[in-house]
Amino acid sequence: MSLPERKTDIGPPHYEQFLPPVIKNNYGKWKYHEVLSPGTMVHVAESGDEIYTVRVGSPRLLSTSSIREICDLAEKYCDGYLRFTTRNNIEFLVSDKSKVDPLVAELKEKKYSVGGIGPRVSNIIHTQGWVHCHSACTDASGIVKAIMDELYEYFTEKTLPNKVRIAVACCVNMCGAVHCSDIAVVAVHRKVPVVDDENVAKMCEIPTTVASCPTSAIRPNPKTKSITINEEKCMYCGNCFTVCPPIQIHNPEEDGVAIVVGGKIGSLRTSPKFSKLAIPFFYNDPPRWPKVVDAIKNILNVYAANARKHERVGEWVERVGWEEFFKLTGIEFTFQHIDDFTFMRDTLRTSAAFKF
Amino acid sequence: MSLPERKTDIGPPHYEQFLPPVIKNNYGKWKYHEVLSPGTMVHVAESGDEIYTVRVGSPRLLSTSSIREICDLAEKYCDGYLRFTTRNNIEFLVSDKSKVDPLVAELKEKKYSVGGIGPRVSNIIHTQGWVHCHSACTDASGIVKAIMDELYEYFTEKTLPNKVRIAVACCVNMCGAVHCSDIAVVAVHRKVPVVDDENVAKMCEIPTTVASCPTSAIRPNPKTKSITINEEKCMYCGNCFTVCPPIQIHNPEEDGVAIVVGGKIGSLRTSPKFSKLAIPFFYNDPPRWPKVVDAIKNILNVYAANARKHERVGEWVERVGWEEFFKLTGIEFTFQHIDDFTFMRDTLRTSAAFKF
Amino acid sequence: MSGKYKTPLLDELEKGPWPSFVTEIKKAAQSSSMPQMADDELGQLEKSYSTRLGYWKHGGIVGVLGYGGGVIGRYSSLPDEFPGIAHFHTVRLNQPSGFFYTAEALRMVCDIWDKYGSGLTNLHGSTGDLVLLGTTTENLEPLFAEYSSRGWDLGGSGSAMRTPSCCVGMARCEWANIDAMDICNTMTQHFQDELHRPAFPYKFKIKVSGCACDCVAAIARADLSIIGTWKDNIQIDQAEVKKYADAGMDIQAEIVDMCPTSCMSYDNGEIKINDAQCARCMHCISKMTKALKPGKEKGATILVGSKAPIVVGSLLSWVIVPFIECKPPYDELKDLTEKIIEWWDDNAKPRERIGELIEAKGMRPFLEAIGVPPQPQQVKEPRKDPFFFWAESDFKK
Amino acid sequence: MSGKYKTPLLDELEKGPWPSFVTEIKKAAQSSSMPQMADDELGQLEKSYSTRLGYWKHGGIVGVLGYGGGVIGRYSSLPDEFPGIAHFHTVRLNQPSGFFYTAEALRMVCDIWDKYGSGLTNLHGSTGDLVLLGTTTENLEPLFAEYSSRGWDLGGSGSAMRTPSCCVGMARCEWANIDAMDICNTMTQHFQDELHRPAFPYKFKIKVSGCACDCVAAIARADLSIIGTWKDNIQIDQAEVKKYADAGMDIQAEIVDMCPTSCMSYDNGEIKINDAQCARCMHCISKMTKALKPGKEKGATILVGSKAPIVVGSLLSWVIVPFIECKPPYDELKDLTEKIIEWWDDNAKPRERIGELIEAKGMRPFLEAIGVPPQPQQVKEPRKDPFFFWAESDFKK
Ligand code: SRM
Ligand code: SRM
Ligand code: SRM
Ligand code: SRM
Ligand code: SF4
Ligand code: SF4
Ligand code: SF4
Ligand code: SF4
Ligand code: SF4
Ligand code: SF4
Ligand code: SF4
Ligand code: SF4
Repeated sequence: MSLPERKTDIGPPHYEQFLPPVIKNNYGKWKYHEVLSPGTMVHVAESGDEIYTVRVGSPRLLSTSSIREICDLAEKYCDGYLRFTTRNNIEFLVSDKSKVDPLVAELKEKKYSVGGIGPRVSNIIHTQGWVHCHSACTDASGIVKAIMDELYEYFTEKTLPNKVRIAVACCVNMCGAVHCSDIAVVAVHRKVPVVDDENVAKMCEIPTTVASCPTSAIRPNPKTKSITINEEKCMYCGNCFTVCPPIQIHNPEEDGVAIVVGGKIGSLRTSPKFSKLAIPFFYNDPPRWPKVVDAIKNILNVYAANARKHERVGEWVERVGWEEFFKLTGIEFTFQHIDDFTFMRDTLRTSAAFKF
Repeated sequence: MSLPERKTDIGPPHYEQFLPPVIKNNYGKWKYHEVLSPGTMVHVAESGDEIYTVRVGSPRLLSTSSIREICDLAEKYCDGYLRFTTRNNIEFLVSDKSKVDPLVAELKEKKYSVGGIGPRVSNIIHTQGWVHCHSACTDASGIVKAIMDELYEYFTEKTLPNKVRIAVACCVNMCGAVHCSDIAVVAVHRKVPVVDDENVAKMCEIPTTVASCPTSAIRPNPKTKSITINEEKCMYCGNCFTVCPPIQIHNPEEDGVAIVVGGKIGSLRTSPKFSKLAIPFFYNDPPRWPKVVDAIKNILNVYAANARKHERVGEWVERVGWEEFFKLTGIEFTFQHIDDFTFMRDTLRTSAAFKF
Repeated sequence: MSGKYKTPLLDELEKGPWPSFVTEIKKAAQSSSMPQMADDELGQLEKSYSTRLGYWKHGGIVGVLGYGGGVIGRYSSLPDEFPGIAHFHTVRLNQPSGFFYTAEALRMVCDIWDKYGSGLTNLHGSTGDLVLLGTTTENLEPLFAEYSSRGWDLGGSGSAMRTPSCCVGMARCEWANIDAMDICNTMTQHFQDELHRPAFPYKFKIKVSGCACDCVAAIARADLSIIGTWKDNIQIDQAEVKKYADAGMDIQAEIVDMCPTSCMSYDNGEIKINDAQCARCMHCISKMTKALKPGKEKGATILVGSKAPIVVGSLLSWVIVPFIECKPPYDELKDLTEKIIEWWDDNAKPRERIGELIEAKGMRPFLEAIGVPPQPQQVKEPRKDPFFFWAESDFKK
Repeated sequence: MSGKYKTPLLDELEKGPWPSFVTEIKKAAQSSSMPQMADDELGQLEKSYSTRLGYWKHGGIVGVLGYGGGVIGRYSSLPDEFPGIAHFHTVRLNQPSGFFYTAEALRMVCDIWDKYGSGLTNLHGSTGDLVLLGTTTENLEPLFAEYSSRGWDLGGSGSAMRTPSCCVGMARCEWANIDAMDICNTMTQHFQDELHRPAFPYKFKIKVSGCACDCVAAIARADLSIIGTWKDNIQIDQAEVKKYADAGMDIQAEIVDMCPTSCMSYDNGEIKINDAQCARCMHCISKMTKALKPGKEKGATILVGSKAPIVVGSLLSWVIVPFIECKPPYDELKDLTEKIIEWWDDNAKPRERIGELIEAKGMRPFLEAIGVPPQPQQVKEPRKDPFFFWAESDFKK
């Protein structure tokens, strides 16, 4: 069983070999598109050629078996051409219009989630969680599954004022797009890390560890050759733990997740926006985090009922004001909502005009 | 010539003794006002009573002789009742309607500047300058006089889209309202202070001096028992000089003034705004600072020609965008315009949408 | 005018229609008992105009017995060349609230000043004081005796409460939601000790405006900004609305479309306001004063922290208490102010303003110390980054 | 499905309509040659679900010969309890630009993965890689030989260039102003060395979107964000405008009133645009794709600096070059990127992203180093405070 010869620095396969002929022929010459249903759209080229897209939800964490099943369908309906979206959905690229409906029919029969196109909830961008990451302060896949089950009809059917981008990050490293999402979940710690002096002394470079703290909460402790953390200053960001593992930040009793809202990425109408804190904390509540799911559904419903057509969550909130957001959603406003970090100056209200 | 007995902690005279009877009678019961001319208005009480105000520009720096002349007029036309505004204008409080026109006539005859009410340029808020302050990096009164001479008709006659508040500060301590003015002049240094080591060692507390620097440019110099300044870091703010006078910041060759625009204070329509840098530098050019005056007139004219009714300078600029402001005014955009101090994050553009 | 100096540069500034401060300096020498002061001021200023440099030394500490403030010491750095201004201190007289005077009172102020000073004044200083510009150290005590015996006191300077100031408010403005002048005067009297005897970490300024127009710039220039507002509905007089329309006002463009919350509409000649959505910004009221009036449930918004840019950049005041009732004797307001000052005094480093301190410590310890709960009105928007502090008390819930 | 562990908690997550990752983990054990990996992954995950704690150690450094990245080392902290995942490293395969595949290619990826790994994947990782989830140290070399010999290479990890990523662009989108996929692929190939051999201060990410919709989130998640735009006029097809109106679109409310620059008008069934005022935000075009098209003079805006919140708070990318032409072979773009990286590499501390470095040093040294002049497009608004630096060169003017 000799191995083939390895190559290096070849980079990824060139995309061209994976493009359906109709795309190759009309590359850069598309004229318009039309959304035909929540899971299908057609792009029409200047030449009149068409490419149909059938979009299907994916858990992102895919087994090779499932990938092969998807490949089977692609071969049956679209000459094997498929792609994934930047939000991890699967897209079948159908050149033959007559095969669209049969594909959709078989997908639905096989319980695939056809949808996600247009002004609705698309797939949730998420991260590794307990599945693979040492830094995880919650699981990501589980929360995502619970949310998408609940919001399912917003993926497959219902429309909203505009796209609603949801994300989940399993720690504040935020490997997903939580910091600029319409609605997102981010796992947070709430207790000062516990320092294992012996191992810190053995395994960590003290100056690097001290420097890793954004709030200067860490001081060297010459006695123990380890470090001490000033409880008053620690914001539980976990950066010290990333740099020096024996500084243990995980605390299963008091870890959990926060909900942030109102971010966006596109520059349409209003500038890209960071997400802002809506709910500072829910305890981790596996397997289905029901309170988190309820809270998200509530925010989504209030948005759907109040926003104008084409308004993103953040645009709606900025139009009506955050006072109004808290009133309409019934969410409690706490000390945690008031920034005391880098954006404090920007976010405190400097106007005598506001709503009660 | 024995002195009367001194009293302490009595506070200011109670304002009530200075109120005209019609004001006392209608205190808190005013119904509406009407601007009758650029320098006159009437306030009408629920009772139907009226108080007429005649406003006159003032250099703020007043001699007792001039004050007495004003008092003469007040006695002749309004029973001696007068006040000053928060922008240092003089207001004659006339209870007898028939005396308004004669007062205005006499004022005009005596070359008083009647005006400043309504959507126009009012008096310039300014500070001491070379007249009285050790910190002054320009003169304030001179620039103010030069500007007001040039904008005179905007005080006495012409209307603008809304009020235009101008201010002048003779150093970055900004004892005026420069930081929130429609258009303002602020004096700035551009060279690192020169340290007189001997006197610093004698007169200053080194730790306080080191701590005074916002950019941590100052380090103690144990050799000289004085301090050294890191040229790279110094922003010429002069705070060290305030705390320790032998750190000499004045440099007559390279000191001068900057022009800032777009600030406002009221919460009407849009939130109060800080002024932003329009032109980073003009050399001090006494006695009339002609380039400064021209630059302000240019900005005012462009504003007048482009803003919508009721829009303040900053509201207009924010609507059209700063790209457009620089284009319309023809002002050059420089490195100095890009914030690298406390508001850097807020002010860099984080959007793919802007005007060329 | 003694004409002691040739002042060709300054003379340029006597030309033009706006009143000239140069003329004022020249005039001061006429009436003051110490004409050399204004003369030498003029001479030194002419020199500054030609060299582009000021000639004042850092102020020394001068004052009147028992007070630590109210006088700014000032000495010329060229006392031999300009002996008349070897001493040239300013005296801050605490202005009457609202800057109201009678000719009689002002004359008296002038008479004393001509006796003991240069004859030059600022009506008024940026903080609000009636500033007397230029006297000597030895004249300070007699000057103070003369003024104080006639009912005038000094204002603030140094690390102290500074002279509070306010807009004209109820005295002549239909929009005043609070009695700005009474509040200003009451606070000034209440804090006499703090005003005259600097014992704070740095200066502390109070300004009071009757509404969101903020005619005294409270939100930008006061550590404690008190701004009048209301809670209930804007009062509308539809007959007057019609008159504005008849007079040619484009109500849709000028009023409705400029309302920041889009809570107004104009149909069939009537204005409707969804008051629950109104931010009470004052735009519509100010442009249609005969037709629209603030509501009847009046009070103030309390904001804290504004200041000039030194050291960490300019600050505008931050909303702390969205609504507080403001009725004499203003106990609630006094009490709140005392708590605010106490926390600052206890925690600030020297030369640290309260806005800077709050920035350094965060809002929470401040709000907890003064007993104010967190409220959405305190922020433009909630925090962006997921770093937030938890206190033991939060876990008990 | 071996059923080695009882997983009552995870089984709850197989209920409901959305596809279940739990089912996927169970399925992986079916086809992988190492079913114990997915089995033990499931077992450990169930344990995490009951204890609310993860059981992964910090990653050690593992990889393939000659490369410093592309593999994330991962070890269970309970290797005795879950031996199948004692090693559970992830391999990042560099995805083809635009995430296009054929069934054939994907099958091949799966076959090799079943042979050397757990059978679990992420399609795709947040950076864009095709992530292979869970293998052992000794399998890395053979796995790499198999993939690379078939034309697949590893993506980035560690302090290196990270796998660039892009939107679907010209392949299937009528709004692409630049060839996002070609640029992405070209940059990936150009920076192969930087990608595989970490020698930077920290990670450096590139993302390319064809227009301001930014479907790959370049502005929020890339150190270098390349976003397509145009310079000339929006192309309008008035006949299609009419069709939208006929179809019931409220063009005034949905398009004109939502234009951020108010540069549009709609009269007599025609849309007019004052293109000089248009910010090219894409709103109108995206909502009326048949009637409106970007202009013809196309290029990209270059932005720099976005990142997640650790350590100093989230950053969005900042506009550096408002407009740059983007035509193959993209020399100008490559050159600019190299200069940007060089400045960062020369100046950054370890673990300092370029956005953080620019914040620390200021824009000026950065712009000067890369030879880009100051332009109003780089700021939302000019600076507020009067503290600004002067260089010697400024005085020569
Ligand atoms: C397939 C995909 C690109 C890819 O390379 O994979 C894509 C494709 C299209 N996007 Fe997108 N967008 C895709 C991710 C994004 C993202 C990135 C993200 O979500 O992480 C954004 C930025 C979101 C944000 O602002 O937070 C994005 C913001 C938009 C917008 C702007 C929406 C708005 O008004 O704010 C449009 C325009 C529109 O919807 O009218 C748009 C429009 C489109 C169009 C209509 C473009 C076209 O003519 O083909 C495509 C189909 C629309 C649809 O799905 O509704 N696309 N689009 C991505 C699909 C993700 C998914 O599976 O759901
Ligand atoms: C007399 C004075 C108060 C005092 O106690 O002295 C005053 C008096 C009035 N102000 Fe004021 N304002 C006075 C300083 C201010 C200031 C403070 C400043 O300039 O430093 C502001 C904030 C400016 C800012 O936002 O930067 C101010 C912002 C306003 C506004 C808001 C204008 C806007 O639309 O942005 C109004 C409403 C209006 O003009 O429609 C207003 C309206 C008024 C009214 C109409 C109120 C009334 O019903 O009496 C008064 C006469 C208006 C006029 O002068 O045009 N007043 N007003 C001050 C006169 C200063 C002067 O001599 O020019
Ligand atoms: C006289 C006056 C200017 C004027 O021409 O009107 C003035 C004059 C001085 N100010 Fe001021 N300030 C005056 C109002 C202000 C204001 C405006 C206000 O109060 O509304 C400000 C901005 C608001 C604020 O407080 O931030 C102001 C911000 C400063 C600062 C910066 C303080 C800061 O925290 O940023 C300094 C520097 C200092 O205290 O060392 C300062 C320092 C000074 C000193 C004492 C100079 C010094 O470094 O020692 C000046 C003495 C000048 C002289 O020789 O006469 N002055 N100063 C104003 C007081 C007159 C009065 O009592 O009515
Ligand atoms: C696998 C992936 C998440 C996922 O489920 O998709 C991931 C996983 C990890 N990320 Fe990430 N990051 C991943 C995309 C991101 C992104 C999103 C992106 O690239 O668009 C971000 C936010 C954007 C950014 O770069 O700022 C991101 C921001 C971080 C950070 C914070 C970096 C910062 O400067 O703020 C860290 C912390 C660190 O580097 O020490 C981090 C660190 C990590 C580490 C290596 C944990 C660590 O501390 O060593 C995680 C390894 C997980 C594991 O065991 O598999 N990851 N990480 C993503 C890479 C897959 C791929 O190659 O396609
Ligand atoms: S967000 Fe945190 S826990 Fe989740 S994958 Fe990234 S580094 Fe790991
Ligand atoms: S968790 Fe963050 S804030 Fe707390 S000590 Fe560690 S690095 Fe500092
Ligand atoms: S602004 Fe500066 S120079 Fe002018 S009075 Fe105030 S402290 Fe003096
Ligand atoms: S002028 Fe300002 S920045 Fe420069 S050394 Fe002095 S205190 Fe520091
Ligand atoms: S702040 Fe309001 S109440 Fe006071 S004078 Fe101005 S408009 Fe009138
Ligand atoms: S006060 Fe301001 S927010 Fe309220 S209705 Fe009038 S314009 Fe609108
Ligand atoms: S970013 Fe623009 S060009 Fe790329 S897919 Fe999205 S809409 Fe199309
Ligand atoms: S692209 Fe945006 S700014 Fe330009 S016309 Fe369309 S909506 Fe207006």
